[in-house]
Amino acid sequence: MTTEPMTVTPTPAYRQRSPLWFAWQRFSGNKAAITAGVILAILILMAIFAPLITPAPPEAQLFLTEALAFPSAEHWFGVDSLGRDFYTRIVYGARVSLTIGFTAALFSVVIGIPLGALAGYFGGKTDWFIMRIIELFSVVPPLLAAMLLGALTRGGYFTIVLIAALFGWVQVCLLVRAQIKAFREKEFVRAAQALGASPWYIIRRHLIPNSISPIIVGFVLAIPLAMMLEASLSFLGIGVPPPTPTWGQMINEGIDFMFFYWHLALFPTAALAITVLATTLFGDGLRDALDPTLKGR
Amino acid sequence: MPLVEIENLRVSFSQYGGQVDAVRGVSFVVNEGESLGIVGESGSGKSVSCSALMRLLPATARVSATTIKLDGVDVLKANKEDLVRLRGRSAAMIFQDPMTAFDPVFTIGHQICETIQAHRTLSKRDALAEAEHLLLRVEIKNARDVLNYYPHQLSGGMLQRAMIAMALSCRPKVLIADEPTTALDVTIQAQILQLIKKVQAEFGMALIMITHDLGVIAETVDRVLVMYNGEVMEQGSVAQIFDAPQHAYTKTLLASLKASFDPSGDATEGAAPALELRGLAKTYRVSRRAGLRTSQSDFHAVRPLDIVLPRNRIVGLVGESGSGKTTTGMMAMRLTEPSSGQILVDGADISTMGPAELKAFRRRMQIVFQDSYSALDPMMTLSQIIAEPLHIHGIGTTREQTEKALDWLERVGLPRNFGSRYSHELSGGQRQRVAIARALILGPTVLVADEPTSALDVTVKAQIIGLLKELQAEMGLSMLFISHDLSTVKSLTDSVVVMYRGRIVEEAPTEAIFANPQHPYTRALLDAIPVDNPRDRRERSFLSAEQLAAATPRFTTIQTGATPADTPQLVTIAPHHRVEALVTA
Amino acid sequence: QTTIVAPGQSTTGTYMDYMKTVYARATFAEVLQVPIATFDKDFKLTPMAAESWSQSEDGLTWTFKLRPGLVWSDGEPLTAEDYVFALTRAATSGYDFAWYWDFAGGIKNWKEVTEGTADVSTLGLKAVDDLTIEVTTNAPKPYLPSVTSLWYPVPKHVVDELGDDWALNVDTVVTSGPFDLESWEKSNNSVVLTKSDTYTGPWQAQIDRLEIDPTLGAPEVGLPAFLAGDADYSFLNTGQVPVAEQRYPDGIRKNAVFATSYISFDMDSEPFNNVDVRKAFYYAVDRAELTSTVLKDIAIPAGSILPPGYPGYNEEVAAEAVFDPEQAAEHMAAAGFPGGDGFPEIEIWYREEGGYNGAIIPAMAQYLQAEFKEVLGVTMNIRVLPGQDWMQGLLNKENNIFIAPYEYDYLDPSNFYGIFYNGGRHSHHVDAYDKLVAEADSNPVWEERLDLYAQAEQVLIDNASIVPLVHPITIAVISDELGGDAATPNELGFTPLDRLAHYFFTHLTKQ
Amino acid sequence: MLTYILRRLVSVAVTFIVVSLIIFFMMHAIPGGPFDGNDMPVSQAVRDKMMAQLGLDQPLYVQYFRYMWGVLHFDFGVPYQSPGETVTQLLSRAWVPSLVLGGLGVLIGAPLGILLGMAAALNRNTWIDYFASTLATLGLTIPVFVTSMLLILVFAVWLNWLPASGWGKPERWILPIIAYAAIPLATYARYTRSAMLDTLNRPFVTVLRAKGLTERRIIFQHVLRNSAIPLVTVFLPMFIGTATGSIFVEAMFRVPGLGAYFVSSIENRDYPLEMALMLMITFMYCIAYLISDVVYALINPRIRVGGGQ
Ligand SMILES: Nc1ncnc2c1ncn2[C@@H]1O[C@H](COP(=O)(O)OP(=O)(O)OP(=O)(O)O)[C@@H](O)[C@H]1O
Ligand SMILES: Nc1ncnc2c1ncn2[C@@H]1O[C@H](COP(=O)(O)OP(=O)(O)OP(=O)(O)O)[C@@H](O)[C@H]1O
Ligand SMILES: [Mg+2]
Ligand SMILES: [Mg+2]
Repeated sequence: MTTEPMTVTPTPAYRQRSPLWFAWQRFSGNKAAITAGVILAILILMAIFAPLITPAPPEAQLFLTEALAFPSAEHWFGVDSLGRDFYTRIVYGARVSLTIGFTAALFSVVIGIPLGALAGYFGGKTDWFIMRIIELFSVVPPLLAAMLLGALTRGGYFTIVLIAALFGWVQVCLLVRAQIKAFREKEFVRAAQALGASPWYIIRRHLIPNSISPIIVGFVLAIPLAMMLEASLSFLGIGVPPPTPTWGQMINEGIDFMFFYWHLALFPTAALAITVLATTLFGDGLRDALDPTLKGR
Repeated sequence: MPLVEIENLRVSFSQYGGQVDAVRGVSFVVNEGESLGIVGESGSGKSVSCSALMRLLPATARVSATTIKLDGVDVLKANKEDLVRLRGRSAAMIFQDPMTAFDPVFTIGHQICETIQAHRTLSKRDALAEAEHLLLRVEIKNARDVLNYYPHQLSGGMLQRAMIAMALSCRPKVLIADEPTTALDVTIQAQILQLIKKVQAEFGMALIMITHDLGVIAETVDRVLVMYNGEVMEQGSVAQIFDAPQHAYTKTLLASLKASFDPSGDATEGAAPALELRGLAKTYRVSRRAGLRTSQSDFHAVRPLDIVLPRNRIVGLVGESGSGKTTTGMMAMRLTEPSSGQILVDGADISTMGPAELKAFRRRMQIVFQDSYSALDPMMTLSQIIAEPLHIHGIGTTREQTEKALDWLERVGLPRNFGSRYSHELSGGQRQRVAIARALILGPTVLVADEPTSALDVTVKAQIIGLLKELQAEMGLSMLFISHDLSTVKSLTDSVVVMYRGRIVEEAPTEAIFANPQHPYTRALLDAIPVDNPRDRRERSFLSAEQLAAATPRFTTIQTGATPADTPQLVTIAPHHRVEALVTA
Repeated sequence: QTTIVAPGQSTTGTYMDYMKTVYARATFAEVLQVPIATFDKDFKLTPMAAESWSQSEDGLTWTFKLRPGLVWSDGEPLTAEDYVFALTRAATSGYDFAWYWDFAGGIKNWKEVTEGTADVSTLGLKAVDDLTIEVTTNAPKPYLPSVTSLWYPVPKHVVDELGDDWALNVDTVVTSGPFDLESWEKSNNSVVLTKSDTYTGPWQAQIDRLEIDPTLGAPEVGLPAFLAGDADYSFLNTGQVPVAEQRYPDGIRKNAVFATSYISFDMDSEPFNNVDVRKAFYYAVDRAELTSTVLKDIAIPAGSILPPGYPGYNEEVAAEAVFDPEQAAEHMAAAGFPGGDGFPEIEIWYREEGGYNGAIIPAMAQYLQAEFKEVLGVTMNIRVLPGQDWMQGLLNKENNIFIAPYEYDYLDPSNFYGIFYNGGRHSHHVDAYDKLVAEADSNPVWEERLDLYAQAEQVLIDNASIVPLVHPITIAVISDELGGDAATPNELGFTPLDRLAHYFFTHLTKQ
Repeated sequence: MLTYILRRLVSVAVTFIVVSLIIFFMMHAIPGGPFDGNDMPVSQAVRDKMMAQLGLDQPLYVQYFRYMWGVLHFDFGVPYQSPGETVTQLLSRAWVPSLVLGGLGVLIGAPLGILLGMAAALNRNTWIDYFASTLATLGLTIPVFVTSMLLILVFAVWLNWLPASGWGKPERWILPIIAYAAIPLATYARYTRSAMLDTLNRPFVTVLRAKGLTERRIIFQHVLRNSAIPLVTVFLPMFIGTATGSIFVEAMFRVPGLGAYFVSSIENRDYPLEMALMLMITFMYCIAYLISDVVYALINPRIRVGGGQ
């Protein structure tokens, strides 16, 4: 009985780490998410620096004689029916599709989260009122609204961005509302109330972080939904007016050519799919990273 | 062949920023029918060892052992089917945190039934009957209703008992009970312990009892294992450990049992009490299902009651599990809206205040929740959690807040490097201390502490209570101390309120109540305090509700000055001593 | 039993009655009834219900003699009264094709009657006896017989009983033509027709059943269905041509639609009120390149408003429409916009539609956009509008430049020239033009008329009122089981298919 | 309960009125009427005559009240595009194929999506997870009309296994149902994965394991039910989404359903039909909303119907 067991081995010099540091550690361990992030970054950069990396302006019909040519060393993705380099069109198409997708997603966060949080937290009249607004936006399917608004305002790029934004938030809003409704009865929310935290504080610091995973999924889903809306509108002939290249428009045109000139349908669809896949994997990684309770490394 | 065989068990958790060695080379053996007690400091690896035995640790845990066998099966090598067979049948576990252990979306009845049906071929009806029977055996009186309750509708103690019922329903070969009675009042605790012993005798069940309550150890087990900092310090029979502790830690443990505290300083006379509850009551609407029809009825969780918490005093609130203590505490904090009554803080009525006005009061009044696990935001690190009150009230810069939070982490006996851990990475006692630190960091003047020490071993408990006392002296803290731990209540509080089924049945200064309990329930409670000496095991008698009603004290009008009535009422029988009694002419 | 499954055009249709509504009629309502006369695949007018016709001395009155023995499918005889009734009802009850009988038919008092200022009894139509119809026109209308290709009878005896609703229900529809109605699915306007056994006129059906499904009308739906054996022929879009050619080398059929796509301007406001600007646009279009690349296989260049092969088509006039960038540039400069400097950004509107126009116009618009930028330095945006909005825009001059398509309604030059006649669809007012057209319309001597029309067209060209662009060609693929005269090309190498529904469906056979 | 039903009815009524107002006036604000837009314009006189026949010569508010008065009596008017029947008849006829295909699409797609999401969550960051993600993404990004076209090309044209399009025999349903199922499948796969991951980390799952329940029971009963909240939430918009999906699927597969009317009623200015379609969607929404509320309460005992704090 010589050793004194009560002495704790002195703790090594301790560095206080912020939760973000841990999140980053978790995120950087996720190869798929990192790859997705890199692809997304590349896509965004491509959209921004489109003029620098494409051989021709997107509208120039420089290759009319080669119209519909298949992919070749010269035209990586071939030439479209109007004699335009298809690779160029795809790169420029990223601009519109990404803007539409991300605007919608952004709006879903900017409108959806606060409204959903308000409705879920306060309930009662606030909830009733917000639910009626949500109802208005979800009762009228975005596509029909787009057709109506399009007929009214004569369509155009901004109408579509607007519609994607106006209708994209509903899902996130409902999700946040449901999640917050479920969480507001939890003890740790009560604990924060007991500390005198204001509702906004609780929503911001506790409820939203705890709802992060449906929020991210909703956010990530808003992107393909908006892009899809654009494509659907193009199908109905009321999308972004040509010659502005958009993936949706190209897919829609590509369908006509799908039987033979497969490249006209393949590349825009692939571009859309890759973008969304990257966003999804990135979102998944983000979600996992932001959730410290997740078991496993 | 021993039922449980563990040799050189090591468990470490990998984390970003380091590795936590929770268990380092633990070995023990449990034979059939044997009961082993594990005591030890909070965070010493008791729960983790047992979870390892059932392979229930999260994926971050790395487990290694020379042998770790349960019922002859090597747990580490077992496949899925083996595990399903082992769990529940060979070993069942009563978890330390009953309040988060139930699936919130299924009724208690469903969850017990499904356990029964998983191991025995019984019809749904029979399983329900069995479940009801089990609930009755763990002293849940309205068992039939409770079967249809959802977990959130039960009190902490009731959940714990449901958990015990569920574990027993498996009829395991070895029952691992991780702090099974922390949320129970002593009368029920004693009954539960007896029940466990009875079942043990009936089925030849072995028992591993993890507890920090040496009284429980003394009463239930044959052999004791003392753990400290992930290692086994010593092992031996109960008598051996109690009479001739070998290890320094064991000695401190036993010594701290005898600790007592100085009485509180003088109450500030004349000034308004720190907290006063007037006619506070809470009624829940519960639905009862009969076939397809559901009927609504009122459940009086708390009947109108008055409690006065004078400045700089500690009032103990004790009572049967499910008697409404938590509800009272939550109402006092305006966290549960009372059905009626007033709450006065420093003379100001806060029961009708809006959130803005209330905020000022919130700073002065704090609560420690009974269920510390769910009271901690799972998405926040400990330093964030503890600093949160400062953050809310905008005290200091972020840096200072963190610094202060880390200081408080140390004050409640946790190392500073816990600051960046998350609540699910803690042991039960560690979580509880975090909750206490958060409640104290603002320096409140009123504190409602709901079982703040239930998961703490005696040494840490002593430390925490020392801390509370210190604060009381320092800044005039007044505290409503809800607890089942009568020895702590006795040594800590100035006066005691006893609750029974939503009512106050007795209220008196601490010495008076321990020396001269008037109400039969109070008496039963004091009788049931477990001994802390293994040789003093004694049989106790329990009183049913009817017996209690029959034994209600009777006083005359002359004795009390109250008007006679057919129903019991609170009467004052001595200065500051009130008791529920029937008043006769 | 032979059944042919054919694509239809519009998926919505209201009345199974051509004389009640044309634009919203049910699928091929016209082949259920027998017109006065109709065209064969060489665009020769063939008498159908009429046996013969004659024009009065003053040229104002036409007499049609009906073929005896024609009956309705319910056994009632088909009489002159049924034809007269068809038009008197159209004049009084709001007929969406009412303009035709004024503008093309020039029937006396038609306009007054439709506007309610004259009584229906003053209308220039008379059933002299059961087999004789007399039509009086405002001015001599030498081409009136071809106008009657859109004149179908309405069963007066049924309408008297059921009102217009007779044409809403399979059970109450009675027919006078080569086909009977078996079923009508209103949600997509598909119909099943059967060979009529009461029809005694010329051109009897050679197949037993005809299923017409408008949902097959879009090539992207039609071709897969055709390839899977669900349809007997399908129209094609550009992208599909190679596959179809590969698989059915003998099944490709082309048709020069008698239609023209042109640019039309609002000539009353900036910048198109300047003739130089319009001329610049006229010369800036490289029609040859357009039709050999972008619109390969689906259009031919258009130099005039009339398509080649159409009566009155004038090659010399058409040859004036050349691609001449220099001249275009000069005109721009003359208008004060050298190299396009200072020219406002414009937006061209086109109508959203399916069919051959749907295949041509969007691509053409983008081609023009690029070309105008290059040749004229003009920035032109593109907007596609639903039919309603586009027409509103055109009529109310909400925009200043449009791509407009027009397909003939009856085979006479007056049809095309009429659309620019004062009060036609363009609110185009050029006095010299109107005078020439009016004169030509009523001149009974064909050669003189041709000359007058050519002069009129020259006015259009000098004024640069329009920029003719292309004439669409439709391509279809037919299965090798189809045969008959209708499936073989005409002298010009074209197969009009269902553009000439009466001819087509009655001259089609299937193995 | 009664007050709850009453409150719900009031909400439904409010939504109905607001939607009808917005749609009605928006429809009429769009230039042009049902008789404009043909190759040759009708003369004003003829137009006036035809407008008067449909009662479109009345002031707007009169038209609105007239229409809504009819609606109150379940009379939704006569569609301009199909004057032989009432809107109600038209809808009840066209509704069947859409409901059958769309409904089956969701009913098949959603459970499959849930399974896929579960597989992904249980095998997080393995190839199964990535495969599921990719599949879900493809379902979400390839527009329905492309999917439909591909299905036709592969199964009808190349393989010749199934008919290309049309309506009638159940074998014609298979391809459109697959096309319909893509979106619910993808959406549910995404949400399920995330919700499952959240739930799997809750302490009670450990307890369930400790009780010796089979993994299957734990996942399918407990974890799934606890994860159901977001799933119920997204069901609503998706349900409505199928309505617009029908525009494409039905066009590609030549199904005589509602889809085409969504487009044609707007394009043809078919006011009564358009209104009825919108009100129908509203009605469906309200029902779906009600159902999801009840389901909410069933799966989450803390949110009780009628209770509400
Ligand atoms: N998931 C985890 N990640 C990291 N560390 C953990 C985790 N779970 C437990 N620990 C640590 O392991 C140690 C042992 O924990 P354990 O729960 O076994 O303690 P205990 O002896 O049961 O204590 P108590 O009496 O307080 O419940 C503690 O220091 C705890 O912080
Ligand atoms: N939301 C609720 N709905 C219905 N009954 C409830 C609800 N919450 C608590 N109760 C009931 O109220 C009674 C009092 O509960 P409370 O939590 O106050 O007990 P307690 O005295 O703290 O018990 P313990 O010592 O076991 O924690 C219990 O019988 C419980 O079942
Ligand atoms: Mg523990
Ligand atoms: Mg309690």
